[in-house]
Amino acid sequence: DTADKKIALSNNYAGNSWRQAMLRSWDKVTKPAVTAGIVAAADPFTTAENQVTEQAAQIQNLVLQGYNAIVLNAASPDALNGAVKEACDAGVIVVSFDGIVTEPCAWRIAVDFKQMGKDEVLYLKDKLPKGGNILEIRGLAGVFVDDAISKGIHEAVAENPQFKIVGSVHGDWDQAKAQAAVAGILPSLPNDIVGVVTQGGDGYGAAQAFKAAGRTTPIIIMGNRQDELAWWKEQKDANGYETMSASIAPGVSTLAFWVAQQILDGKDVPKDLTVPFLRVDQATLDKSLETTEKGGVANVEYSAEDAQKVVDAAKK
Amino acid sequence: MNAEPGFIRRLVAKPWLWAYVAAAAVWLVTILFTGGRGGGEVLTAAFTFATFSVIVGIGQLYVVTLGPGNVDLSIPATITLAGAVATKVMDTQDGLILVGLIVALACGVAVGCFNYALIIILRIPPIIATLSSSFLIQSTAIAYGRGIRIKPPAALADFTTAQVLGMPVLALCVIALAAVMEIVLRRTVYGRWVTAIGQNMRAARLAGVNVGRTRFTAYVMSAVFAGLCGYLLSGFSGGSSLSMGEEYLLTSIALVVIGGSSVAGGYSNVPGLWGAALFLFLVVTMLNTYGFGAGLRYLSTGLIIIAVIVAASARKATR
Amino acid sequence: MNGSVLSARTLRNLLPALSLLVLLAAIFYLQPRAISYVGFNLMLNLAIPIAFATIAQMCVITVNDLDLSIGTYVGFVACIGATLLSGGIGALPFIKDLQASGALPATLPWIMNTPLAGVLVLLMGIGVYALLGALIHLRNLPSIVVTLGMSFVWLGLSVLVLPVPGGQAPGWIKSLMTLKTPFIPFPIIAAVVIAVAAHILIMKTSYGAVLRGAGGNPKAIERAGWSLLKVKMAMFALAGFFGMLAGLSLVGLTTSGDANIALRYTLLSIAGVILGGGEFVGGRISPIGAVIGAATLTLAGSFLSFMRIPPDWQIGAQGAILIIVLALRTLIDRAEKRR
Amino acid sequence: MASAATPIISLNGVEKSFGAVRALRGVDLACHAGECIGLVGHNGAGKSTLMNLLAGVFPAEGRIEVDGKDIASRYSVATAQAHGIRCVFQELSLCPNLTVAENARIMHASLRGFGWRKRAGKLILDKLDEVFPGHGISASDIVGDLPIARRQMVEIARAFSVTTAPARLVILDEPTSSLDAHLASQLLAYVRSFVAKGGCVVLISHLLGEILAAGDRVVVMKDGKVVVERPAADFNRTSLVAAMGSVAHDEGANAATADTKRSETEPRVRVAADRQAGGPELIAHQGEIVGLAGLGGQGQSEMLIRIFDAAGKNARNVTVVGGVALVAGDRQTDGVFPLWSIAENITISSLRRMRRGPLIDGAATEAMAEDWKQRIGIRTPDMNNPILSLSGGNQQKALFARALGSDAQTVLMDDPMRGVDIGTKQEVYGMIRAEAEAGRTFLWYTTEMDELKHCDHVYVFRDHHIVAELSRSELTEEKVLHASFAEVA
Ligand SMILES: Nc1ncnc2c1ncn2[C@@H]1O[C@H](COP(=O)(O)OP(=O)(O)OP(=O)(O)O)[C@@H](O)[C@H]1O
Ligand SMILES: Nc1ncnc2c1ncn2[C@@H]1O[C@H](COP(=O)(O)OP(=O)(O)OP(=O)(O)O)[C@@H](O)[C@H]1O
Ligand SMILES: O[C@@H]1[C@H](O)[C@H](O)CO[C@H]1O
Ligand SMILES: [Mg+2]
Ligand SMILES: [Mg+2]
Repeated sequence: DTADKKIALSNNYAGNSWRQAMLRSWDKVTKPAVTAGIVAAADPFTTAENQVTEQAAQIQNLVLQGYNAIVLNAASPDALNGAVKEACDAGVIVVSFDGIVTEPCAWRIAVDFKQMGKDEVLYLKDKLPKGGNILEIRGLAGVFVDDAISKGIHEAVAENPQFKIVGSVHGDWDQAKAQAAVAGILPSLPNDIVGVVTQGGDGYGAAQAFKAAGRTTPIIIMGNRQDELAWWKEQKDANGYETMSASIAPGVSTLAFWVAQQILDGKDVPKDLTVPFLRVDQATLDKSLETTEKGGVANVEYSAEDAQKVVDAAKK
Repeated sequence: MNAEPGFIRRLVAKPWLWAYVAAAAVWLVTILFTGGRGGGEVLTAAFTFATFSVIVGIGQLYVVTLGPGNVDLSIPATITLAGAVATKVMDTQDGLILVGLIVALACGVAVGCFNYALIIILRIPPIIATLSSSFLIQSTAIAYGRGIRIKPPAALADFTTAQVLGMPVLALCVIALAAVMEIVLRRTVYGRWVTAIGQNMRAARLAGVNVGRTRFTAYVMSAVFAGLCGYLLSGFSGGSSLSMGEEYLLTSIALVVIGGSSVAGGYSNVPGLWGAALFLFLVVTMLNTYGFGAGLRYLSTGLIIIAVIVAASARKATR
Repeated sequence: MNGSVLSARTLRNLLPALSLLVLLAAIFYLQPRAISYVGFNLMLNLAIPIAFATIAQMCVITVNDLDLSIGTYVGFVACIGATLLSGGIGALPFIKDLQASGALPATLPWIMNTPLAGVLVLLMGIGVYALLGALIHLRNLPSIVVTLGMSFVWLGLSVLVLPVPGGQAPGWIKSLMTLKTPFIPFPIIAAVVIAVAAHILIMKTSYGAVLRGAGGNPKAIERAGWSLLKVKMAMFALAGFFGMLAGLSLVGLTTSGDANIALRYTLLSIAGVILGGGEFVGGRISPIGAVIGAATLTLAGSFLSFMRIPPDWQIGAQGAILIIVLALRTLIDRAEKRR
Repeated sequence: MASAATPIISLNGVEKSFGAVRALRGVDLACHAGECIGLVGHNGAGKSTLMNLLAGVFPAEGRIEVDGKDIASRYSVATAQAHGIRCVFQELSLCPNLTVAENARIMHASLRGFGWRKRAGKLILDKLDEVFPGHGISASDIVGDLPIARRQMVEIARAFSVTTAPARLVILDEPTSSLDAHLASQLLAYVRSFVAKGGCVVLISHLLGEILAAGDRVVVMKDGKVVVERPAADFNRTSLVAAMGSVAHDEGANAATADTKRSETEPRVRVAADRQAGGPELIAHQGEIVGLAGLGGQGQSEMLIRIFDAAGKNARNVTVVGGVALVAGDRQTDGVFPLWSIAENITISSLRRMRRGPLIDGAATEAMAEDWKQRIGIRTPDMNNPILSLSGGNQQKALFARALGSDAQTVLMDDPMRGVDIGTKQEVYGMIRAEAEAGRTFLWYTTEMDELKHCDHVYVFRDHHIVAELSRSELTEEKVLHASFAEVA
């Protein structure tokens, strides 16, 4: 019974649509849970700036406030270990997701970002068996998600030498930034770019940059943002444009919530859980776009039962 | 040196020259990579993106000119707020373009008034006042739009992406704007007042300068330009986003100082902004083109900035 | 007349401490158990690196300059602390990759595992700071641009050292930073030691007077026969030194490094100096005030978290609290003037 | 030690140029122990430059001998100090953010180690007690909090105080410009006793009375050269002025003579009487020159600032009709825009009426600058040169030009003649008189009795209150001094 338990969400950044969708999902799922008396509280907290130190302080404050569990989207996989360890020592359950932490006392709900990168290249291989030149748009330097996705992409390209990465820029998961970076490097790139591999939040910017440069639009892998999907659909309707889209579903925060609740309930939950990333294909595009709100991200939210299934699968 | 014709001597004496020299050098190195191919397109892209930084750079420049400690850190948040509010108000309708512009500028006016109220009524140092208000503005933007990306009206998108002969129309407009603001700084009473305050606020007051109104106007102007930038940027990049202003914090300050204005205030020039904006964009492009990884890219960017400022100072020393 | 000038000044000097007390009272009201041994440990241990960074920034502000690179420098030190300083060159990720791929043997010669490499690099960091001071003075450069450039340099170096967050802080730093001192929580002791040490160094020593004088009237210092070059170098080296302590204490708390770990320290340290009663120009600074300013900023975060603001407004509330703390000072200041 | 006949320092044919300006064109000067050299000359004659050279601040061409040895090539501030050569510069050289004691330490490198602060405090206070008895300064005062006169006193005392290096030659560059008559006489008395004990002083002043009273030898400079060098006893005021190249004006020739009855009309400036102190109200009518007298720093400047701030507003207790302009005395903090040219500094207050459309009319500002260069005699080849290239007195003239050139009906003058040479002063007095006759009102804070004689009406300040009101016919030095010192007397 967890009716008297309090769960907090510690979030390091709220400045993009993915994070906003994540916070909305949290609200949507936890509010009814609180009303239903499943837990006593499920409060979200966001730091003002995307900084490890600020989040470490936030975690410490949450411990002081007597939360029984902290659901954590971490600014850094390692640098919060000190604060996480202190929380564990104080008897607080820590469940990390998306931005996971390496501290052994915490639970991790990981998405295989590396696999996501690989899948992007494999999709291109499918569509373009002859291969060709591709452009890579990376995320924020020094953050492990960026490194993991990029590693996957490069591994897959190494395995498929018909592809060649002719340029790599950092778009910081921000479409305006991605647009500027791509616009800058495009003129120096060969004319026959066949694909753009991305990390999410940057596909639309890339498309704009190609359009502004007057180049034919290659296959740009999208990142599930509504504007990306909408652009894709527009192209699809106009000229049959085909691509794929993948990202972690912001609703993973709700899975983390249920996992934390189950641990508090005394259930045995393995420390490492993996969830698949959410992928949108040509066939599922229309439906995904329909269910994604304007300015949001394609999403799945988890119920207590969904969470139970994920846990059971991991135990096997 | 004495043998030089007067024109060249005057040109060399311009503090903004080095920003352009650096930009040109970086451009040459970039197109060296491709053997000259794509040089024009790189410039087009540079002008396209420099435009937005220059718009906010002008406002920042006026604020920085007001003297030590004066800086506007709320520019990014204002860009975001204005972009969000404007796109929502326009709601993709071409007929509402003007309304959207007015709303975006009004956001700027409100932010500017709020900033200056903190500075003057509560006597909070500008750097902290504008930082604090930027948090409030960011929250307002989140609460207002929750990051909703609404497409800009088609006419606005077309205008912000239009080109003539490879030159972005918007860039041409902002070059004109920069020229006007340079004239305001040098040749109007207001500009002189700003510069006077930057050198010695007390002396300015005692020389009859209306210090309060002049500073107020500068802070409002900075926020209004940020609002304008947010409006145009959301038109250009297909809607507003919560993070759209982020990069303009460091950029706006960097433009002012690399452009040859004094960070201590009292001595500024607008032309340098364009040189610095082109330079900053081209540096990133050059390093991307040469395939530098993030680490080396940051490192080189830093070293290049320092090298430019040292080179500019060498010119001053030999003058 | 003399007496009233003096008391107004003392009161102004007391303002930072006063705002801190008000904040503590508010925290106590919201969350009584925060005001306890454990509570202070949790709320204030991250104030230690901020306090060091604030003192570092203060050194630079003393001579009328501003360091926009302190945040990335602290991050750089943390990255070095989590790699070279704990396991020597062998602890660098790319060496480990080489080992994993078999290009390097699994056991490395001792010279590649000695933490001395870390010590050396950190000393070089301080040296770079001193050189920056010299460069800025000799070329009469605006410090803001130079340090803006340096912020990219440090960030680049950090990313090169640690492309992905990771590494391990040396054990001795970790245990020092989590020391459980009797009765008084370690962060409080540390803050007092930092404040007193910096106060003695800058406010009490005879050379400290020269250092501060160089901010008040550099020409006068030069005319009295002192070398402004040495002063600038000394102040920047001090900044590098305190920045290093900030990075080391930070990595001791976080236990591992991250290039982006302390970007925020640049603005925080400036805010800390100002909250502590320092001024941007004229060499008017207060080390004790700066440490109090750092503590205030840290506690402001706790206060907000205890307030349970709706998510949309959590960021804004941090702005509001900064405004309130500073407005409080203005009010007291005004009341004093009216008296 | 060299013999008494060898000068402490001697300069032979030294030259110094700042770009195109030849500030010194071959100067010879020897300073001997036991004498006070009075150095005079018009603004920009090169006096300060020469003193900077003596103090080792910047290098020069020529021969510099210290104690008989030529050390021109490696002469520096440190060498100068080691040989006991000290300088009180024209522009104050204290650190405003430090205490009085800490400022003493800046000068004396040997004040270090445990307890240095106490020793520094004692050193400076002892000297202050000696030079300016009853100075009212404490060692822990922050210099920036002190009024300018006290700052000047601290700097003077610091120059005379001795730790390891002796004080053999002390250069005083216009030390009395911010001191009132009382403090100035204390200083001159100390200078005499210092010289009597074998020290040497170089005293620069535009108050010729001081030079004649304290100097043993007078050196007159003109356009970067020493033109006359003779014992002080050979001079009187008139001959000294003649030697400087100005025609001595008959004392008070320009001064108002008749005691005009105060106008009954509504005054331009009215400051209500202080209710607690009960003094008179301050009134200034159109065309009047109103003096604010008293010792230095008794609230006169604050009164001017109050009036300045009240202009064009509904201020309590202060009514001001029409615009005001102010001539700052503390030009570093209140007057000069250091990054600007002379022309820009002069025209800043008049820009609003020199517009063509929205833009400033460049021709008009240039004309105004040139006009004032002629009218007030600013010594510069080009008004577009930076203001800091001007000598101190010439900077002050530029500030005068700024205020007189504006269209303000009332001009406030905050001890404005600091560092202005005697010839120029006479011209400015004339200008003020003429402007007053044309209807302008002047409020003039001055610590010099001679200047009060130009006023139609005088208010004496003591401890931030007006304690006496004297009309032109009532004005005597005794009455002013009496009111200034009432409590002491
Ligand atoms: N004595 C002073 N020293 C330094 N700064 C001052 C001084 N007095 C005022 N200021 C600064 O000058 C600015 C303007 O103050 P002031 O009240 O003179 O405004 P103002 O120009 O008269 O405005 P307005 O005419 O619109 O009322 C303020 O930022 C204030 O902090
Ligand atoms: N730093 C400088 N740069 C350029 N010119 C200078 C500089 N310092 C002094 N001068 C010029 O050198 C000349 C001598 O100036 P100096 O200050 O020695 O005069 P002064 O006799 O002390 O005058 P005053 O009585 O007004 O103080 C002046 O023409 C002045 O403009
Ligand atoms: O944190 C999120 C996710 O990691 C996503 O994969 C990319 O965008 C970032 O903002
Ligand atoms: Mg005013
Ligand atoms: Mg002089």
